[in-house]
Amino acid sequence: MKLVYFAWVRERTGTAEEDATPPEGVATVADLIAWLAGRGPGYEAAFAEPAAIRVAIDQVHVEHDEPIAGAREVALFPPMTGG
Amino acid sequence: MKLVYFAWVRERTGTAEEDATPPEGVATVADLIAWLAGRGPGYEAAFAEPAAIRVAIDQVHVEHDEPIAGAREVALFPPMTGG
Amino acid sequence: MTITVRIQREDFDIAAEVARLSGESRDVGAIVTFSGLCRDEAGTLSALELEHYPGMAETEIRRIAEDAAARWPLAGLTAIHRHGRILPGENIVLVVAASSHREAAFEAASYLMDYLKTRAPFWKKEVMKDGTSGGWVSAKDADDRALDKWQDR
Amino acid sequence: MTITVRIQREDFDIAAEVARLSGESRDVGAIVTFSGLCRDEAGTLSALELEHYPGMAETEIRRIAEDAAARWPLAGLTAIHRHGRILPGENIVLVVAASSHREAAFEAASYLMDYLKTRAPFWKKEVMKDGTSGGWVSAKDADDRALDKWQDR
Repeated sequence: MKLVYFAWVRERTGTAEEDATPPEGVATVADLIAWLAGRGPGYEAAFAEPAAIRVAIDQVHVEHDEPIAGAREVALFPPMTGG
Repeated sequence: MKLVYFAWVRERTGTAEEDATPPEGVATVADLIAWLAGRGPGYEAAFAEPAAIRVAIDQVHVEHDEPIAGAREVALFPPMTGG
Repeated sequence: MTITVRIQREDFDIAAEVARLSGESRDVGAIVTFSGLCRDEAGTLSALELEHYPGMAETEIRRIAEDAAARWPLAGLTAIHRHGRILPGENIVLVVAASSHREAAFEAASYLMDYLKTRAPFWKKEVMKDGTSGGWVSAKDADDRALDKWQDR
Repeated sequence: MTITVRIQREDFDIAAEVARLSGESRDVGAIVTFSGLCRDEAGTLSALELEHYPGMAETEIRRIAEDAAARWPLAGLTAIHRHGRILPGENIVLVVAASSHREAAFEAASYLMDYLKTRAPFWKKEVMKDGTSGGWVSAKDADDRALDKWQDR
């Protein structure tokens, strides 16, 4: 799946987008965030506070208990501040 | 005092403004409306329903129990429909 | 805080009025405008004739605007009301409220319109397409009720 | 009923957007606009950098606009959100709602802004006058609370 990051999540991971294949057992958004947090210091900083992360699957907002099976694009970002 | 009329009150009385000296005993706005209603057919038509008449004394909205003593200009008109 | 009230025959320029208020202060984060237009009443209306009480119209709208300015933190508040003959699709009234915060701008503009509808001395007469007078527009109970929501706040 | 959503770098033209909606129907009696502007934060802010999620930004705002159109009788609803570098005093966002009735226009514009603030994928970063980054703007609890007023209605 494609992972995309915005705002300080993007700055901390050091990348705007990447392809990733999470291991088996990573079933939900919460699992994905926990797995990403273990991928290195930048990721650890980005995902240290999972509750601060908002997620969209294929450009639709989802909660952290949402399954990620079948997702083409998962976006991870801070709470939005537009308008 | 000067009396000014707007909208259908003006059309029914047939005049936009006039000077008038109400007799003694015409103390409030309600008294004034009752007195005006007796001044002829056009006035009777204009003031037949006192509850439909809104009043301003010297360009400030007042209720029908307001005294008219000291008023320079009394305006009588239907409910407003601006905006 | 600048209050501007104008009663005029001519049309107004929304963009110019918004630009004037946005220039009032660099702390303006929200500008709400309300434009009231003449509807064509399903194609039957030829025009509205708007009568007003000169002098009192401006004084009363300014008083309502001052009430709004006392209730909400505003950087500027503008109200322009036209009179005379107005055709379907044309503007009748403009309100512009500028504030640091969007809720204040929305509420002040809505408050000003609700009070203006029921307290500003203007009267609308309809001229129909068939040449007859449609008569004076009646005041709406809904407009009186719209004031209730501001009473308990 | 026409919904227009645009995500763009360029500024927008309020008067042109209002004119477009007023031309939608001769039954339009009320047009409300909301403009969100960049404040200068007491003179300390040099600019905002607005990042967005291309594709989703437009899709999400359109979804919110469709919700608004289902709740209120509207003739047209427009939302334009800028991205990129925005200076103090410049426009960030425009919402325009047109309806037969003023309450629908006010409420739809306010609803669209409340949801846009918390659901549209945009993020603001501050650039300060002293050359430093002021960091990413934090989401406000007040913006989350603003949604509550639409829940029970």
